[in-house]
Amino acid sequence: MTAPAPGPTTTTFRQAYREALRDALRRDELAFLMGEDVGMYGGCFGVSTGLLEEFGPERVRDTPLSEAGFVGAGIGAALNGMHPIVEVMTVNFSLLALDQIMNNAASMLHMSGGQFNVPLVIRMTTGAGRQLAAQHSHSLEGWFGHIPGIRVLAPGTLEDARGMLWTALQDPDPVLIFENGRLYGTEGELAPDAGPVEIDHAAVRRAGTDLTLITYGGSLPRALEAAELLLADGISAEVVDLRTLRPLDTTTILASVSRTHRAVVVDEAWRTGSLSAEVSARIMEGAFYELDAPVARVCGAEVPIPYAQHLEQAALPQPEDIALAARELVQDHG
Amino acid sequence: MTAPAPGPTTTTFRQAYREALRDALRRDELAFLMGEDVGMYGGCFGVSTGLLEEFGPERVRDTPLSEAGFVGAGIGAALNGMHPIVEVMTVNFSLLALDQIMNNAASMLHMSGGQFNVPLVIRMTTGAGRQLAAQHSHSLEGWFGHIPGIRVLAPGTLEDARGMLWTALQDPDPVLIFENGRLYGTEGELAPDAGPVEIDHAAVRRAGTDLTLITYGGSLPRALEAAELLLADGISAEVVDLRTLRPLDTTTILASVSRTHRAVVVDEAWRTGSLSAEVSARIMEGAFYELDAPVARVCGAEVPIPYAQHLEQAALPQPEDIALAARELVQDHG
Amino acid sequence: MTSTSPVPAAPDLAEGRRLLHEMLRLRRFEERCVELYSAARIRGFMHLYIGEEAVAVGAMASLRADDAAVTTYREHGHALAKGLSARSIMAEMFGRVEGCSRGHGGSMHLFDAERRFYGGNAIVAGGLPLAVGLALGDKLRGLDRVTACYFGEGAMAEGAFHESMNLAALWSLPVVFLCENNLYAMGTALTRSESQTDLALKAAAYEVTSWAVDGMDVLACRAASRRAVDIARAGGGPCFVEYRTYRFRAHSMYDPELYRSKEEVERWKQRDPIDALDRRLTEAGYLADGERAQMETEIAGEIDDAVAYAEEGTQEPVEDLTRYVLRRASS
Amino acid sequence: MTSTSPVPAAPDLAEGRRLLHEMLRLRRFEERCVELYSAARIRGFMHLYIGEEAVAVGAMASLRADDAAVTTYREHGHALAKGLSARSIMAEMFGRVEGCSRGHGGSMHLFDAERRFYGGNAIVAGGLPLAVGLALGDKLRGLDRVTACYFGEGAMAEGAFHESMNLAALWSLPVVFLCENNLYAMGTALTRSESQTDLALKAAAYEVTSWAVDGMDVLACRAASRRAVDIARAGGGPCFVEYRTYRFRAHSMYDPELYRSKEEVERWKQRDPIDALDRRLTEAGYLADGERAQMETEIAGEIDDAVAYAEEGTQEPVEDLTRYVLRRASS
Ligand SMILES: Cc1ncc(C[n+]2csc(CCOP(=O)(O)OP(=O)(O)O)c2C)c(N)n1
Ligand SMILES: Cc1ncc(C[n+]2csc(CCOP(=O)(O)OP(=O)(O)O)c2C)c(N)n1
Ligand SMILES: [Mg+2]
Ligand SMILES: [Mg+2]
Repeated sequence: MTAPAPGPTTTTFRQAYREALRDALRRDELAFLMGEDVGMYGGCFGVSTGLLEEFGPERVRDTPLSEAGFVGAGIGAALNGMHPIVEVMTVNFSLLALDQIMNNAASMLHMSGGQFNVPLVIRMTTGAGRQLAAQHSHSLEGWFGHIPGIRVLAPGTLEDARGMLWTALQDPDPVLIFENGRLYGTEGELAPDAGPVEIDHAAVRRAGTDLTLITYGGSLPRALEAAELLLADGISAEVVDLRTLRPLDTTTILASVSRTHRAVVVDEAWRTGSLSAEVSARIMEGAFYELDAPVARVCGAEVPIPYAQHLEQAALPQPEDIALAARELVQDHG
Repeated sequence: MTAPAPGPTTTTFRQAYREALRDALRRDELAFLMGEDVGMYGGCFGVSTGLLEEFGPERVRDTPLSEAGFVGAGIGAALNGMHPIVEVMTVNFSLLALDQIMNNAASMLHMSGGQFNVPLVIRMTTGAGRQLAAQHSHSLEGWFGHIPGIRVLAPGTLEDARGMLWTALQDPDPVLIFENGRLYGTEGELAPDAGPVEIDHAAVRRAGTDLTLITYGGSLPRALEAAELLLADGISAEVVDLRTLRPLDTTTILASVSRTHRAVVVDEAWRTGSLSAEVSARIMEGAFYELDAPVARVCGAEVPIPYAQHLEQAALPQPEDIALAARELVQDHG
Repeated sequence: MTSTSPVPAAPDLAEGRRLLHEMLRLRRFEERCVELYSAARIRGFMHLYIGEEAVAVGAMASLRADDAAVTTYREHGHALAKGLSARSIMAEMFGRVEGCSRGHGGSMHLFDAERRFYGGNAIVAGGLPLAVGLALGDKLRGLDRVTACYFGEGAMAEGAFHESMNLAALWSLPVVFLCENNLYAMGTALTRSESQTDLALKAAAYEVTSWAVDGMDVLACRAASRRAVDIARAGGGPCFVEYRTYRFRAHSMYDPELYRSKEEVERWKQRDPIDALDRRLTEAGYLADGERAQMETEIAGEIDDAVAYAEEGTQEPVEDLTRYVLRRASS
Repeated sequence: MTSTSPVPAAPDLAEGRRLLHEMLRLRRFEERCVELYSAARIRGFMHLYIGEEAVAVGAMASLRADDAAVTTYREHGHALAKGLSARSIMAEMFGRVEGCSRGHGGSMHLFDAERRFYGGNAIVAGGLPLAVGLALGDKLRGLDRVTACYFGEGAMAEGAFHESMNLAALWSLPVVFLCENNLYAMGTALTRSESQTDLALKAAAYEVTSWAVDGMDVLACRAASRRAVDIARAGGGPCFVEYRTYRFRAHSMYDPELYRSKEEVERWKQRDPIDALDRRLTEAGYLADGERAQMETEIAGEIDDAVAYAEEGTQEPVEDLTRYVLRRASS
C-alpha cells in the first residue's frame, strides 16, 4: 500500500523563494546567503525570515550598506570556490554594484582567457506598483539583459520562483534573478515536490491562435488577465513567458509568432531601450514574413515613477492596455 | 571693401571639443569643467590641454578618483545655479556614477514636482577599437538612452563635436555627451565660424534611394565608408546620423525608411538590448507597411571586448560587414 | 579636530519653549501619519522620525533661511523644521498637486525650492554628493551660505559617504554633515555595520572637524549644530556632528523589529527628548501650568487643518504624467 | 594599530641577491616592453612599474604559493614576482593564445589560475572588493591562505576602497591591503586627491592595523609585508601597508608629464631601489665583481626567449571569439 501523493499546497511567491533558499543552503554546503538585512531583520521583504536561525550568521550573512563592496565580495568568494547567493535588496541599489557586475562578474571568464568562472547568484527585487516613487520603482532587468557573460532570470510563476535558484546555483556562470516585488504576496498552488526547473527556455503559459502576448515576471499575470479579457471579445491570445531574459529563447518566440502572426510585447520598464525593443527587433529579423501586422509594445511610460497612485498606475501596463493594443492589432490590421 | 571670409580650417575632433570647452568657459561665467585629470594632466585624451592655464583651477577643477562623488557634486552645483560640465573620463567609469545620474540628475525635476531642474552637462569618452580590452571598451550610450529625464548626444561630425556643447549647456536639463574615442584624432575641415548646433534632430549625412543606414558617433564614418563600397555595387545608400540618442528623432528615421523601404541599423554596442533594437522596433511600429525587407542590424559581438587586435576588430562592425548586410537586404529581399 | 563632545552650551531656556513646541509638532504630525497610513490615506514606504526630533529641531534652529538642507527618506521632521508647512507635506503624502512635490514624491521625497529643501533622498548616502555640490556652488559664487546634510549612521558604510567627505574636506566646502546615529540601519546594529563605531573618529580621518553630541538633548543638538554651521560659514571647511539618538518606532511601516528588544526600546524612551525638555523647562519655571496643553491644542489644530487640506487636494491629471520629465520640450 | 614604520628588519643579505635578480628582471622586462610598444608589437594601454619594483618583489616574497594576489593595470611586476613566466606575460601582450589570458586581456589583464593571480583590474579600486571576497572564501572554508591586494594611492579616494576596508575589518578577513603610494594618480598629486595624506592614518580609521614603509627599500618592503601577512594569516584580521614609492616613467605610454618636474623625477631616481640594493650588497661583500653582469646576461636571455616565444605564438581563431563568454552553453 502506498500513501497517496500529497496534493498541491497553497503558497506565495515569498514562501517559494524562501523554500528555494532553504533548500539551497541545506543541499549545497558551499552556498551562503549575503546581503543587507537578510539575517536579523528577516529580509527587507520577508523572504529570508527564519533562515538565520536555521543556518547561522556565517551562512546567512548580514552586510553593511555597501553594494559595490559586498557584491564584489560575492564575486571574489565565487572565484574562490564558494557558491554565494548575494541579495541586493532592490534593483534600484544595484546601480551601485553595476561596475562589479559588468566589469568583474561578467567579464572575468573571457578576460582571463577562460580561466576564472564566477559561480555566483545575485537576487534582487524589481518593479514598480507599490507607490514607492522614482528612486524605488525601477525595472532594470532589461539593462542586465544587455551584458554578455551573465544569465538573467525573471520568475513569473510559483514553479519558477521555487525552482530557478537551484539551477542557477549549479551554473558555473553568474546568474541574476529578478524577483518582482508585486508578486511576493501572490498566492497559488504549488506541488509539494516542486523542485529545480530548467532555465534555458521560454514557456507558453497559455495557448492561443490569434496573437501572441510576450512578457515575463510581474507582467505575466497581467498578460494572462488581458488574454481573458480578449477571450470575451472572441480573440484567442497565446501568452509566452520569457523566463530567461538573457540569453533570450528566440526559438520559442519565433515559433509562437509564426503560428499567430501577430505579437504584443509587454514590459513594465520604460519603453525606449527596454527589453521589449529587443524582442520586437528579433521578431523583425526572424519572422518578418510571418507577420500580419507590426509587433506592438505595451510598456511603462517614460517618466520617473510618481508616488500618487493614479499616476503610477497610469505609468504601468495594465491588463486593459494590453487588451486594447491586442484588439487594435487584430482589428486594424485584419 | 570687406575681407574675404576665411576658409575652413583643418582640425581634429579633439581640437573641436577643446574649442567648444574654451568657448563655453569664456562665454558662460557659471560654467566650469570638473573631472579626473582635466587640469594639470591636460585631459586623459588631451581634450582639455591648456584650459587650466587659461581659466585657473576653480573653473578647470581636477577631482580625486571618485566618480559618484564628483558627478553628484556636479548635480548639486547645477541645482545651486551653476552650469557644471563634468567629465567622466570614460563611459566605463560612469557605471560608478550611474546611481547619481539616474536617481538624482534624471529624476529630480519630476520627483520634485517640477521645482528642481538640473542644468548639467556630463561628457565622456565611449567606444572600443583601441585594444583597451574588456573593462575599457564599453559602448553604453544606448543604456543612457533608456533613462527619462536626460538628453543624450553623440557627435559624429566635427560640426557636432564643436557645436553640441554650447547648446547642451544652455539646456535646463541634464545632457550627456558621448565622445567616441576613436574619433579624437580624426581630421577634417571645419568652418572657422562654426558654432552651436541644434540638438533635436537626426541628420541625413548622405542621400540615397535603395536603403538607409542608420547610425551615430564612431560608427558614422564606417557607415559612410560602407555607402561608398555599396555605390561600387550600384547600390545607393542613404546614411542617417542619429546625433541625439535621447529623445530619438523618429520622424527623420521613418521619413528616410519610407523613401528607401529598407534599413540597416549600425551600432557598435553589444547587439542584444542595444539602441539598434529600439531603432528597429520604432521602424516596426511606424513604417512596417513601407518595408520591403526586415530591418537588419550590424552590431558589436556579444563578448567582453578582447585585447588581441584581430579579435577586437572581429567584434566590431566594420564597413565590409555593413555593406554585406546591406547587399543581402537588397538582393535577397529584392 | 576633536572627537569629544563640545562643552554643553549654557541652556537657553528662553528659546526652550519654541523648541518644545517644534518637537511636539513633529511628534504629533507623525502620530497622525501613522493613523492615516493605517487608513490607507498614505501609502508607499513611510519612515518615522519619532524619538529623533531633537536632532532636526536643534540643527535647523542654527540655519539661516537661505541655507540649504539635504536629507533622507526619514525626513518629515526635517521638512517641518525647515519651514515647509504641515499642509504641503500632508498633501504630498496624499499624492496631491498641492503637495510640496505635487504628489510625485510622497513621504520619501519632500522638496521645496523656496526653502532650499533639496529632498528627501531614498538612496542611502545618495544625498551626500549633492550636498557637496550645493556647497561648491555657494563657494564658487562667493555666497556665505551653508548646506546641512542629514543622514543615518548606516550611510557611513557606503562609498558615497567616503567620496563626499573627502571632496568636502579637500575643497574646504561649507557643508555640515549631520549624522543621525540611531544605532540601527533597518535591522543592522552599528556594531555589525562599522568596524569603527566611534563615528566622529571615522569622520576625523578625513581631516574634518568632528564630534559627537547627545541627540536626545535638543539644546545640546542646537549648540553643536550652531558651532558646526558657524565654522562652515566662516570658511573653516566642513564639519561632522554625530547625534546619538534612537528611533522609537519601527524602521518603516513593515518592520517586525526582530533585531532589538522591547526593553532596549523602553530604556531609550525614558530619554524621550520631548519629555526631557518639558521637565527641564518646567523645573526651571519656564513652562507654566497649562502651557503644554495649549501647545498641544494649537498643534492638533494645525494638523487637523493639514489633513483637511490634503483631503480636499486635487489629483494631477493623468494627461500631465510626463509633463515634468524635462523642462524643455524637444522641438 | 600604528601608523609609524616598523623597526627595519635585520637586513637578510643572503637573500638579497635573489631580490636583486628579481627586481632587475622586472626592470629589464619592462624596458623591453617599451621598445616593443614603440615597434607596435604591444598595443593598448601599457603602464610601467619601473621605479616601484621593490614593492612587488618585497611583498610577494612574503607570500606562500597558495596565497592569492589581486592587482591593477600596472601589474607586470606583480605577475612576474608571483611566478608567472616572462613568456606567458609577453605572449599576452602580443595578443597570443599562449598568453596568460589567451591574448584576451593584454597588459592590463594578466591572470593565472594556477598561481592564484586574480588580475589585472583596470577599474581603479575595482579589485578591492574581489580581494575581500577571496579572503572571505578562505575564512569560510577554514583555509589559512592570505589574499594580497595591491592598489595605488589614487584608489583610496574611491568608494570601493572604503567599503572594502570596512568589510574586511568588520569580518576580520585575511586580506593584506598593499597601497603603492607613488604620489600621483595619473597627473593628480596625492595632496590634491586626499584631504588626509597620511594614508596609514586613513586606513587606521577602519580599525585596521596600518603602517607605512619605505617603498624604495626592498628589504624594508619585505619585512613590512611579512609582518602584515603573518598577522592576517594568524587570524589577526586585515592589515594595510603604505609603500612610499615613485614611478620613474610616465603614467602610461601617452602621458606628457605636465604635472611634475624633471628635477623631482631625478631626485627620486637617486633612490632607485635596484641601485640601492646593489650598493648595499656590494658594500657588504655579498655581490662579487661580475655577478651583476651575469644576472643581466641571464635576464636578457630570459627576455629574449620570452619575446621569441611571443612572436611565434598563435592567434585565437576568430570563430572562437565568443567561446569563453559563458562556461556553460545554453541548451
Ligand atoms: C543604497 C541603498 N541601499 C539600501 C537601501 C534600503 N534601506 C533603506 S533605509 C536603510 C537603512 C539606513 O540606515 P541609516 O542610514 O542608519 O538611516 P536610518 O534609517 O536609521 O535613519 C536601508 C538599508 C537604500 N534605500 N539605499
Ligand atoms: C574608476 C576609474 N576611474 C578612472 C580611471 C582612469 N585611471 C586609470 S589609472 C588612474 C590613476 C590611478 O592612480 P593610482 O591609484 O595612484 O595608481 P597608479 O597608476 O599611480 O599606480 C586613473 C585615473 C580608471 N581606470 N578607473
Ligand atoms: Mg540608523
Ligand atoms: Mg599612484
